[in-house]
Amino acid sequence: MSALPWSPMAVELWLAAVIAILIWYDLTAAADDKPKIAILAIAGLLPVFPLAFAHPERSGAFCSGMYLLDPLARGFKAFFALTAILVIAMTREFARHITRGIGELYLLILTATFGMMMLASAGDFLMLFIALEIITLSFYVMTTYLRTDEKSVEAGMKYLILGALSTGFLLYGISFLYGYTGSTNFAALREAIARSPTLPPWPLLGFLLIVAGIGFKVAAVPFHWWAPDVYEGAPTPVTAFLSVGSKAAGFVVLLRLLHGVFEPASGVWMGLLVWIAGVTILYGNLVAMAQMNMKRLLAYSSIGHAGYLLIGIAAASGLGAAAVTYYLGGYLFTNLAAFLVVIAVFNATGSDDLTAYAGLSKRAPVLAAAMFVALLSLAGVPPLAGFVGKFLLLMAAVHRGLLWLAAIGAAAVVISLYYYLLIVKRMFVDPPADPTPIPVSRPVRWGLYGCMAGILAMGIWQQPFLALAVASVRSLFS
Amino acid sequence: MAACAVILLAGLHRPRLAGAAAIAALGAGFLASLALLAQALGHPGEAVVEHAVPWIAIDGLRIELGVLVDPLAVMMLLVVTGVGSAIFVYSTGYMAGDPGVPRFFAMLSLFACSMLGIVLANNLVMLFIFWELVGVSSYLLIGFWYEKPAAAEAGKKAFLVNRVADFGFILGILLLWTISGATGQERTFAFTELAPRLHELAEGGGVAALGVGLAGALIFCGVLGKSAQFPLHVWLPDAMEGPTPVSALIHAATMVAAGVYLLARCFFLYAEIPAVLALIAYVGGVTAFFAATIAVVQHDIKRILAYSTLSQLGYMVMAIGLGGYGAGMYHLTTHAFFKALLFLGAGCMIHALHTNSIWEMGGLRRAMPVTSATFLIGTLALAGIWPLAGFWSKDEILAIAFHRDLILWAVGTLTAALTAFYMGRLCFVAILGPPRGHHHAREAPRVMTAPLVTLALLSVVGGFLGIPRFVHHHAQVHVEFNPLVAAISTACAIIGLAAAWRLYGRPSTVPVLLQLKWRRLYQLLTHTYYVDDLYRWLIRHGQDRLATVSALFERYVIMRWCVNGAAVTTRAAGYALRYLQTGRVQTYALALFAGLIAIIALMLGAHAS
Amino acid sequence: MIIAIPLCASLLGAIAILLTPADQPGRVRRIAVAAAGAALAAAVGLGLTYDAARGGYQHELVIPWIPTLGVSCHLGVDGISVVLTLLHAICAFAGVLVSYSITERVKEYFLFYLLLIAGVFGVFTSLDLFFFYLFYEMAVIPMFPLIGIWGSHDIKDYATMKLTLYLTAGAVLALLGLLGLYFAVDLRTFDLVALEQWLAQRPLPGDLQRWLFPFLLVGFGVIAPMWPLHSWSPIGHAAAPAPVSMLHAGVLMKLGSYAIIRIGLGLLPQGAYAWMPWVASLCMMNILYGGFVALAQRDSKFMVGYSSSSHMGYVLLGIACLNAVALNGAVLLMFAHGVMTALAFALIGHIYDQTHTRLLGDWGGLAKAMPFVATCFTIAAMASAGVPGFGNFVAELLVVIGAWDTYRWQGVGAVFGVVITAVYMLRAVRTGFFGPLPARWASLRDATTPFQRLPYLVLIAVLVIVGCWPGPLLAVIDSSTHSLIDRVNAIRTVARLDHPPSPSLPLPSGERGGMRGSAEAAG
Amino acid sequence: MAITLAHYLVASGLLFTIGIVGVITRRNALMILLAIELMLNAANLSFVAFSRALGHVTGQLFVFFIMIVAAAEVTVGLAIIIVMAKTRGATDADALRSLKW
Repeated sequence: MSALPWSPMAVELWLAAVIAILIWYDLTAAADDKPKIAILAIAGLLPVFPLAFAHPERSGAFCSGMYLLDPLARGFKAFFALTAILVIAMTREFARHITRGIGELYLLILTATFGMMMLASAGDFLMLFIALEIITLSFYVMTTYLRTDEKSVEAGMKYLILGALSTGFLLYGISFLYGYTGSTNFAALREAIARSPTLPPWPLLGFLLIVAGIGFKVAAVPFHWWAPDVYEGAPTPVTAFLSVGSKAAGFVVLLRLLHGVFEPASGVWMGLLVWIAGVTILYGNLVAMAQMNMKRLLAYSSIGHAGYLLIGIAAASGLGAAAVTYYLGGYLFTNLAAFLVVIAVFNATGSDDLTAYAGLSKRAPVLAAAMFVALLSLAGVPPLAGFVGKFLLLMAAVHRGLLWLAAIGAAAVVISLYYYLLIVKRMFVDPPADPTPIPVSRPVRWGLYGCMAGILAMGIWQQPFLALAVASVRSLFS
Repeated sequence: MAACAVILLAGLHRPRLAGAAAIAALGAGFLASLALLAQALGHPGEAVVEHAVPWIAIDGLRIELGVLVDPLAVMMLLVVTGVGSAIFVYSTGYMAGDPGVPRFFAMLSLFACSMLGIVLANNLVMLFIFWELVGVSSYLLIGFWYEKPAAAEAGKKAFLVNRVADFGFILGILLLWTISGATGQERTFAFTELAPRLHELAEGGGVAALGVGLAGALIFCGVLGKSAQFPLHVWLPDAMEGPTPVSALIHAATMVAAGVYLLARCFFLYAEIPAVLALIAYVGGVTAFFAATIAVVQHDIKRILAYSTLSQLGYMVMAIGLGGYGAGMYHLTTHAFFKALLFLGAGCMIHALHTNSIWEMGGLRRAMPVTSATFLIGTLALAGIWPLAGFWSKDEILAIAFHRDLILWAVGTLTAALTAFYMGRLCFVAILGPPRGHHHAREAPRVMTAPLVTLALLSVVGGFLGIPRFVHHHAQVHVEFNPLVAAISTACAIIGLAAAWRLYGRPSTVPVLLQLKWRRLYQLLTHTYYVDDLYRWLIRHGQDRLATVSALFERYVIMRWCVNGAAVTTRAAGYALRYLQTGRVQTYALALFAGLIAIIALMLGAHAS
Repeated sequence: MIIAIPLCASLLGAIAILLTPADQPGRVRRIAVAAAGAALAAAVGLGLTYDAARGGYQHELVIPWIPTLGVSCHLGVDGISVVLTLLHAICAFAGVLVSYSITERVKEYFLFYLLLIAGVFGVFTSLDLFFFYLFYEMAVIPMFPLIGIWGSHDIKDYATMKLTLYLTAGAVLALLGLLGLYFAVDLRTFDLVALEQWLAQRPLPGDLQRWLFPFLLVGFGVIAPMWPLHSWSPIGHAAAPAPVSMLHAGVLMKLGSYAIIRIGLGLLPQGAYAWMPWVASLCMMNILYGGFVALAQRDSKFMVGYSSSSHMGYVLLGIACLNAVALNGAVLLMFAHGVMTALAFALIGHIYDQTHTRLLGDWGGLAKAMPFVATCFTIAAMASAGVPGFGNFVAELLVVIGAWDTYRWQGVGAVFGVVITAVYMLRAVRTGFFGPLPARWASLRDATTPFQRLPYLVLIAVLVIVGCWPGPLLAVIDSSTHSLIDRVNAIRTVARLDHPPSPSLPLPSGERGGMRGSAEAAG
Repeated sequence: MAITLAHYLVASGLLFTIGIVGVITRRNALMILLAIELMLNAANLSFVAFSRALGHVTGQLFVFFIMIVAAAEVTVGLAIIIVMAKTRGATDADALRSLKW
């Protein structure tokens, strides 16, 4: 540890302090003041950005390799902070549907964020496990937050059972790897694997169990079962957080493990990942076509997006990793914009059904425009962020000769465009069931503007973002 | 110089100037042509002007816009501008009061311009361009009264029949172009360059000669359409739906003559290929006879003239097919005079009586003396009565036929008799016969009769012009005046006229009896040998059925099965997969576990192997 | 800098419209006209300043964009694209003027319309494959709302979805080909000019070229539209509002053939050489089959739609011939057909706006009620039927002459196609415009004001000028097609030695080995 | 017979399997939670066994954390079951079928 007042764990320490203070505030503040926690939480998250990127020269492994502070970790800390800020802003819009304990919801968001930040820095399975559980436990509670809503409770229960099951897989897999190498440290593991890159059966079994555990997090087929039900049942901001934050967290781990630790054995797992990616893309996009509930549709579509992201993992190259990072960045703005609109529409109509979106362009042009941009970006239409992300992913696939995977990805673009455009059609062409205008509050409006700006910026002025993505993943391969 | 006329006219149809401007322009063209004639007479046998500017010049392809004025072109220019001017003048009277007059003259000018373009063109592509433009303007002019369904149909038919013919024409041009490269030089479309090369190739024989023959036959396809030769003649009678000056200009004097002109223009080509020449001659002969027989039973004055035109065109084509290049052009010229005269005369009658049927006319000799007189002159000229124009030119053709091919001579002579017969029928019924109908006929205004008189004059003296000697080709067949042939044909003509007088000169039941007696034949003729019906059947059962089948294939095979099928299958897959998500958390756990086991088994299996 | 104006003017126009309040349709329209006008002026300027004697790419403008991937915003035109840019500018300008008939949701309409225009300009002026593809997709997507919102009610839902999906499917397929190309060349750049120069020196292995080419051919062939991938197009035309059909048929379809020329021929000559016999046969289906289907149509827009796919067959044939004359013809036909078909759709739109029916049989005798429109439509029909005096004739003549040397029987088929075109076009004119005027149409209004007539007159003037005086335009086109064909032929003389020109399927061999580049792109 | 690492691993494997079968077959949500605890304990057993065989304590450290997390998970799980019992009046996992397809 350094003698300077700066610590490598500055971000986590700061966040822990913020959480502690807000717990105290929540306990003491009057009921009317509790919503202010949102503002305070956002204010508390803002310093994360400078802290995450401070002292770039002092990167490396700390706490005997448990804690890594490399560009990947730094980048994703900023990513999670941004996600959390937007989710908190969303939650404020959603707060009217939450009867009790709104302050604690914000706190749970913060603790989950805290877990994500730890996860981004995890350099040891122990750290990884703990960080993951912090996230998951927070999400179990958040999912069930609408206590009187049957759907919310059902979603929470399902998430808990399946989540715990996958934790079991993960742990069991870790134990095998531990038995094989005698260490839970990533660097040590990598060395051990580099010695025998074909992976003997025991560590291979452990590896597969771990993939299952992380695959569960990112909702990859066949570990995706929870996602549609939980996405649909959870409070919308939580769904948004799950779809962006939790998924990104899973991909950080995948990047670290597959592109870092197990990179020498890529010959073993590339084929598996190609299959998983291909099936996930197709499954998510095909079933999304058949959905009538917006949240459920976005859930399936997010399975599809996980499949796309897995292309980048499967490519097992610097380009693939950069593509994953870039894609996640674009996905953040895009998906959060979409869920913000979902909340605004739910607030006005009380429904998440696609029918509620009929004639939205007449009722609330801003919402319709934002949804339009978001959906097109999800589909991968230029000049939006999603296009560049998909472009990079397909590039990575072609680069490694994964032509069939690239072809599936390309075909799924068409499928996804179909159901996204059906929504566009509802919003822009169909007549509204109820022509009264939907009021759009200023935070929502500005939040949407911000997201759209992000989507467009990442779609048009790609170089700075790409440079950032490339820089963050570079440490994985060095 | 003459190109100026072309450009002037081309400029004309845009600003929609009225008739005066059009006449002035064409008149100027006529004067220019006269000047050219003077020049041409000074230098017999040579091209007077040849001048070209590049139109498309890219590597491997050079197409020029050029002017080639040789005696042939000069003669044709005179016919087009001269007869054209007369018809233009006439039109101002005929079309007076029609709201579409500016449009009419614009199109008429476009037509004249295109026609001159054909005449002056120095290469095949340019000729083809103006050839097509002639087709377009005739389409527009025939369909001038577009509200009349028959007129609109007729215009369409004319254009499409010509299109079919031009299909062959352009292929012929391309083939010729390709062949022209066989001598090792750059390929060319220009007439003056083509001629020597083809001669060289034909001498060489072999594949090239075959190609030349094929090209010649294909180009003749174009002639079939434009000059309305059998079996592509069907458009011409229908084209009578257009205003009468149009019929006169297009279907008598110029447009249909374009085909004959093309034959003459490409004579250098045909001179090398006797087999195709024979084909041409027989097509001409068949058309001449075939059309004349149909003309015998027509009732519509313009249709009679139209079939007569067909028949006369058959003569011209036959003449050229027999090698009588000069004779064909000679007949073309004289025919232009008297057929224009006849059409314009018929136009006066129609104008006065508002009917086309000869059975509703009659007694016009007194009511319309000028028209009647000139019409009679035209009739006699057409019938080939000495000393009128038709006699000399037709006789020259028959003399050549007599010399070359007796069968065709017989056909030609028989046709001459038929011609005299149906024209006699027309005159005896419509002009000399008793007045019928309720119309109070009046003589046409002077602006219409003046052209008639001019043309009548030309029909009388046209025979003394030495055209065959003026237009000259080294390969042409030239025959001296043959008194025997002349006597026979004149006799036939007189027999024909007499027969017409016997049947129609006075009230008689004989025609009706004949109709009943030879009903089959009569029906065959009134149905124009069922050629139209055959085409209609072909279109309905060939073209339209093919179109319907294609459309069904499009709708069911491509759209429904392939495209929509793929889409529906994909969507169905989505709906089916949806039910995997049962909602039972334990099913999920089982599926998750099963998936994991499957992956482990596969991976360990792969590992073991 | 003039090169960026068409693109930027339309993009800025779109942004300005976005910022204009929706309740000021007049201002929105004026902005759109100004943007399209500026683009037109710049495109004309480009055309005039293009130095045909020098040839090659001119007016180049390079802005490094994504150096990591080798992407730069490289704008520039050669003789082919300058002509197409001009075409697009003309159609876009006329389209914006015709769009004055749109009265519903004006702001959104012009926003999407200008985006569409910008996308197409982008494709024609980009010399970077990344931007090429980006603008290509960008041009496709606005079609969805444009047809979906303002289209004809009976078929628009189906048509617009089909169109968008179909075109996107083609685009992503082409993208795979482009990416394969990117990694096959050890240059790691998307810059077209750099790739061209590199490949001229070190052509890709023949097998790889033959393996990559179909991706581009089929991908871009969808929009071209090559038989049997054309079925999105006629119904798309039919459903779209008139100004959108104008751009769609006039310009959008040309993107495909342009891409095949620019990328397919330019970068993969040997692949092109191997596959072109197939294209030549398929485009026969376009020409003849498309013609016959057009003949069977009762709906004016479907008819013109199938006619377009039939005419694009000539363009494809011209490309397939791989000789300079035919390729010149193909490019000229892209230009001429674009103008002609834009004219036809604009006129049909004018009529549809008033009669609310597209069925030719329901019209009848309209020449009486709207003589100006009828005249223009007849002109369009004539131009389409390949009558001399219009650009189409010159172009089709060149294609046929070119085909005559390479694919003689296809050339004959193409000539026959002209006959079919004449049949259905004249039938349409006859049914729709000639004959007696039904009483119910007595109150129809013609295009009377100069402003209404302006777009039609502009288009007709262009057709006639090109038809009568094709020299200058051809010189510009030829300056680029020529060197392109020379490059292809340089390969071809080599190819002829080892691969006889038979339409046999090239076997994909070494598909992965070829793709796998040695250098890492990022990382 | 000495108890080797293999024995421990087999035992842990059995435990894990029993856990999974429990998760899949038991109706009651409480029983499912218990089955999951079995799975976690299987992991614990294997950690401890490996730790012992390898001769260092990392594995045992891990086990401590697992136990803590398992406790937290059960806590949350029980809370959710209570809420579920309140809203639906049942604790059967089968009853959770409103979210599907």
